[in-house]
Amino acid sequence: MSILIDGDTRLCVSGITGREGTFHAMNNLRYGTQVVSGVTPGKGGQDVEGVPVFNTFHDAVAETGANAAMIFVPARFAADSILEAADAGIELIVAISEGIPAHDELRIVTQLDRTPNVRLIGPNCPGVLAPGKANVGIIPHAFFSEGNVGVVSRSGTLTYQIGKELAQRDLGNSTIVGIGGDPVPGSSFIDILALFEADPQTEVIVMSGEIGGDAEERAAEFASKHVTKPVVGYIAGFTAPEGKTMGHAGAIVSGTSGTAQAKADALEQNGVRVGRTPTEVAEIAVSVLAQ
Amino acid sequence: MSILIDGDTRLCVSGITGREGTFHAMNNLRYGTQVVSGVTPGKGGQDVEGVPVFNTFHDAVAETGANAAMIFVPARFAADSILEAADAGIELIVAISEGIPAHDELRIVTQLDRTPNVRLIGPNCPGVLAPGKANVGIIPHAFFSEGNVGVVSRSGTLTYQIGKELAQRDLGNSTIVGIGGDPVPGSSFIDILALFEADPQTEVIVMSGEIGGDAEERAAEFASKHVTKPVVGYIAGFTAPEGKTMGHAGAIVSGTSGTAQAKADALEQNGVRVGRTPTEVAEIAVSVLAQ
Amino acid sequence: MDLLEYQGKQLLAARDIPVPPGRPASTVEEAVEAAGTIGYPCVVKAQVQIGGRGKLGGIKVAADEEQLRTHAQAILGMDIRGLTVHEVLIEAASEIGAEYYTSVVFDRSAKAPLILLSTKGGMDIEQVAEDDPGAIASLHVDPMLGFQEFHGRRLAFEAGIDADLVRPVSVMLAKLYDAFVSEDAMLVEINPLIVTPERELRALDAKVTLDDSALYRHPDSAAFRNLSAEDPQEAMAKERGLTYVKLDGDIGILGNGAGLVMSTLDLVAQAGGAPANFLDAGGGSKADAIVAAVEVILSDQKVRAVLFNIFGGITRCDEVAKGLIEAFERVQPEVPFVVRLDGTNDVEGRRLLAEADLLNLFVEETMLGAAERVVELAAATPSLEAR
Amino acid sequence: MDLLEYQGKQLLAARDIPVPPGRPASTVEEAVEAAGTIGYPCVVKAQVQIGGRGKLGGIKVAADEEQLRTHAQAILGMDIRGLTVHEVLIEAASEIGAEYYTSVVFDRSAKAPLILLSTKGGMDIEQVAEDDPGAIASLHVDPMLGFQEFHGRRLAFEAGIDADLVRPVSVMLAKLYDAFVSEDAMLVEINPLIVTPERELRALDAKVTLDDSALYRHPDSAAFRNLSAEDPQEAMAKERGLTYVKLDGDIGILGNGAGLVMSTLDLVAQAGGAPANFLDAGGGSKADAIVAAVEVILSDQKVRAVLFNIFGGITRCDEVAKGLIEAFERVQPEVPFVVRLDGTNDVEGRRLLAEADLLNLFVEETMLGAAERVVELAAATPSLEAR
Repeated sequence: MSILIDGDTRLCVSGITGREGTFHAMNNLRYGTQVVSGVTPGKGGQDVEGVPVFNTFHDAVAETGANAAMIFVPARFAADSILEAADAGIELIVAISEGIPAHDELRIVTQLDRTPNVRLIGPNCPGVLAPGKANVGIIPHAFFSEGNVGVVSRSGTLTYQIGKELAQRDLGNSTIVGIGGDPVPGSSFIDILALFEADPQTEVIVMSGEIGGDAEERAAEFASKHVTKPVVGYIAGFTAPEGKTMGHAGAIVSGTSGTAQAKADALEQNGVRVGRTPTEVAEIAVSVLAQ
Repeated sequence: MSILIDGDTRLCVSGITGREGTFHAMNNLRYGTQVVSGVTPGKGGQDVEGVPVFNTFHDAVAETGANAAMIFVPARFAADSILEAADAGIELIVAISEGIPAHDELRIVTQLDRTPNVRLIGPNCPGVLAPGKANVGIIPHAFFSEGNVGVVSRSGTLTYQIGKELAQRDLGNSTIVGIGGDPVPGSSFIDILALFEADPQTEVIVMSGEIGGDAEERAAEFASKHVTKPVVGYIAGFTAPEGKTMGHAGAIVSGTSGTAQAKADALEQNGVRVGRTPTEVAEIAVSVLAQ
Repeated sequence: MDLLEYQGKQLLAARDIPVPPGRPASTVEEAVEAAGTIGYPCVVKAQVQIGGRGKLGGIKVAADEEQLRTHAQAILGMDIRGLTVHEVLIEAASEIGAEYYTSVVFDRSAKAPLILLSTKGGMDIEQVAEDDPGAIASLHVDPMLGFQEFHGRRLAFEAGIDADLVRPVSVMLAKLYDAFVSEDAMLVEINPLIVTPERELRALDAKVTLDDSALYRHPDSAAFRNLSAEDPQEAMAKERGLTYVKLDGDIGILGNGAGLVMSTLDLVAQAGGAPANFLDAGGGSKADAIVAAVEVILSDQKVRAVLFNIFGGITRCDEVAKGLIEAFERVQPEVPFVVRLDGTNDVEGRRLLAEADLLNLFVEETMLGAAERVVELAAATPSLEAR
Repeated sequence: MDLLEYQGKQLLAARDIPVPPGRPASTVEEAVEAAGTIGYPCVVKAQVQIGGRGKLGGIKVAADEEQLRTHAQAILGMDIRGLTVHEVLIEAASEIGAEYYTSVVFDRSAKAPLILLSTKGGMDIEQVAEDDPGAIASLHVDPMLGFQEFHGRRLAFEAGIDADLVRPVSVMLAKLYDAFVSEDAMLVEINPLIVTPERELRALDAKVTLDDSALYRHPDSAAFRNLSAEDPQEAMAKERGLTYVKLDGDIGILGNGAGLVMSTLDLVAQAGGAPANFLDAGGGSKADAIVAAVEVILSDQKVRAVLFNIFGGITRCDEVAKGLIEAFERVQPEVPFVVRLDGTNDVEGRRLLAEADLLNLFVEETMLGAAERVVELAAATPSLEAR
């Protein structure tokens, strides 16, 4: 059993007629994901390689029973598209788009937190991959096979790196979840840890964090109280200077809190073993599973 | 057992230093209600006949353990005061103030609906009276004694009239709740019906409605499905011309829906006996209880 | 408060919603002057807030000044379903490509603003709703979230707006919603919203209802007046801060609290009488307010008898009695009064009335009894009109 | 984007928050001219976004033109903790009755704006928070509800604002919150917010950080520049749309994805090296972007070796290889490059690199191996500076 997505996921892609949108929608489709529809205002009635396109999410849901959305539109339109998907009754929204203004993110996340039965992953994330079942997003599936390691990460390519290191040690994944590096992510480490804890397929959880904010510290506390499965941690950004934004808007350090060291310490104090390199993370996962 | 208020109610009065505020706060206090504090910005540190006054609800809650609020400030300040009470953790807010703009009401009611553990009664209502236990508002307690009839009403003086008719027939009340006649009341008939249904003291429920909106129709449907106790209805406004606002902003009729006749029909179709005069309402209550 | 067409259009225009050039006029000369600045052909539109005024001759096109004078002369002062036309709107004539309908309504039962959009504009929307409900797209807006772009798109696509107008219509709906919220409106309706041959949108009519309780923060709107809708008694009551609605009967009614007053009307009707008005003296009615109320009630010449039904809560019955005694001194009413006082200080109130021993004033114990008594008395009394 | 003091004040003033009269100047003559319009005494303030500039000589009062010239001369071009002063703010001197502190911060961990208010202004607020946490009143605002009047009152009463200023401070907080949201700010801080002897409020300093992602809807703010904070490499990278942060070391780093790049820096540091920069080539890096990135990295004269760490997802490794080959042609780098390509089209990418047979370019299989290799190579290579 995977978390968030599986063979029953019926995906509608917002921005399916764009170059990147088409590319990844088709990629997800070829992987076996049920890509049932797309949304592009004004292109309703067209299709993208057989996938019907609608003007609105409401039409897409009504006509194709979509229950998940992937948001691929430019930042300027992404917040609106997310709200539209939620309003149309979509239960899982995976927002790939990056560059959504922080205040917009704050509003949509607050709004969605108050809307029952909807979950947002991202924005500014690589999506969710359940190897062997479905792929919603841009995670290159080739490196991942089905297995018992759940991965949750703020960063995309770093996730792939960790995934590859696991694969080289013959470890597969239940689900890989990129929660994104933005200031106000729709889902937090804690949300995903709770899902992995409840997922029978997952036997060990890898959690890859980075400097900035206190999401990792909170997750560490949560893990020690509510997660019985072993958690292996990784934190990027030990070398980051204070007060500088390193790419992800989230990754800004101010004072001592939010530094890589503070996060690694918090994790270890709460029983999470922390690898200092992606390689070491994979090695710890192997040893934990061998126990 | 009463609903909403009882001997454990710890009341904080917003606007306690105003003339009307002082008058009714003291009235409620003399009735036996625990009036523990008041709020008037800038008058923190003063007291009103021994009741301490604070600058903010937060201070009042922290210092006096207030769990209920009565809002007595002019309409211009009432919406803000309601939000402040909710923010400070007050669980029951009884808003007497009338004339709050409809859009403000819409915003505060929507906000409070999304805030757990807070209930608003009113605005533009006479309050809540639990005979023998507590009085929060302006309902003249002299006409009401303790008993087994729960009363919920959109109108103030009409409630007193019905209460007196019941009293003349030796019927007392578990609680009298004025939900107010504004366009967007914080609590609806349905909310109060559900509370009366769960209240062991209440054996019959009198529901007094008026023209406009569809609150009575909805309540009728709710009563037929979820209320096992007998409900007696009254509707004011058979003589009202269409399209005219009769005092209460709520009491405007447009088309056939929302007319007194439509409401009375809806109630009767759902098993609620409707009295055509306050006197008849009391008579029905007597006969229902005699069964 | 219901705004007149031109007042509503001023509100819309201030929010950048396009309306045809126009100016109100209350005399023929003003109309000629307005038309001079607007140009011919222009339209003369009766300013009454009522549907179907076109069919009743309240809208005419004038090709030149002569026609304009004729039409303005005919329409000003006209009676349209009981409303007198005090003003006309002189407006540039518009070429109409298509007619849409749109509105934002305060939907209290859904606790949210409701937006409607239809391509079947220019007619009675309730008729459209009945004949072809699919022709009206509608959705509720979460009041905390507010209007979002997707709301506009969804409405436009669902209503079947032409492709080239989906964006302009969406943008206009956003402005309309903004006007609705910012102006504290209970209703903002544009019918028809026309599409010109140049594919531009234009509000050809506007129906705006504002929330009276919010007028304090809209001084410009509060200054709007709608003379056509003002009944003389209602205007008088408004000036005195009373909630008064004129009705057709001959029994004047005063009570405290809207529900109680409505109930009183019903009881009078059940007793075979016909209420002349609804008058809520409100909470905490003081003597002055009672005097003012009596004056308003009696200014209606049809009134043959008056019923006072007071249940004191905040209102103190002794205050009401004092007001009534004072009113009798000042007004010296010629019609009988039935008074029922109950609640706070009722004993004192009744004592004061008994002491004053007013001519033609009858005290009743119960509401039912009072209603029956006043109907009897009215039947036995000629109206002021008749005398 | 961190605004300079005068830019922040312009933003605040536009929202009706009082600031002292002032004008920026980037030369002594401009300063004199500014002071002429403002009058003496005035203050010359170094425009660098850093605390404690006063103690470092960055703020001086000028009683007359002579003093102004001296101070402007001294401050313009000054180095304050590594930042060069390119502009000064010439501002009317304010009489200070009391100094408050206030700010609105984007608190991502609480998912809500956080407002702070304290009567202990004029000093380092983090120090106040440590020494006397009770002196700072704070609360979060529900982002859907927005700032309410009670928020302002509560902060003012809790902070112990003088009674006569509770209302003015509350009103000012409402404006500050409005500025924070409407301008898409991550931080708006006024320290000190002074009370003049006339009991008026005035923002004596302003620290504003705007959200870069939202600049597209704030063209005026996007045009603000902060020359003092601009490192030449960072400015160059920004022009080319790259996310680049200058660091102190000598190993240039390029990767795709912020997390992977940070991890790469960490691995290089663990291998004993010192990264010269953070450069995220981003998702879907195309050949052109790679060429631009190489130019930016090499424009730092300290760089002795460069590490390319690519894990292709959206980014295709063959595109990266093509870009690298083109960059080598154009730039002809004199320092060694270590390249690790993995992920989408990695085989093709490595094939292209092998075919091109570039001098000084070393391909590594693993991220760890690549980090170790680049550290070795850097140690063996003199920097451009040294050559």
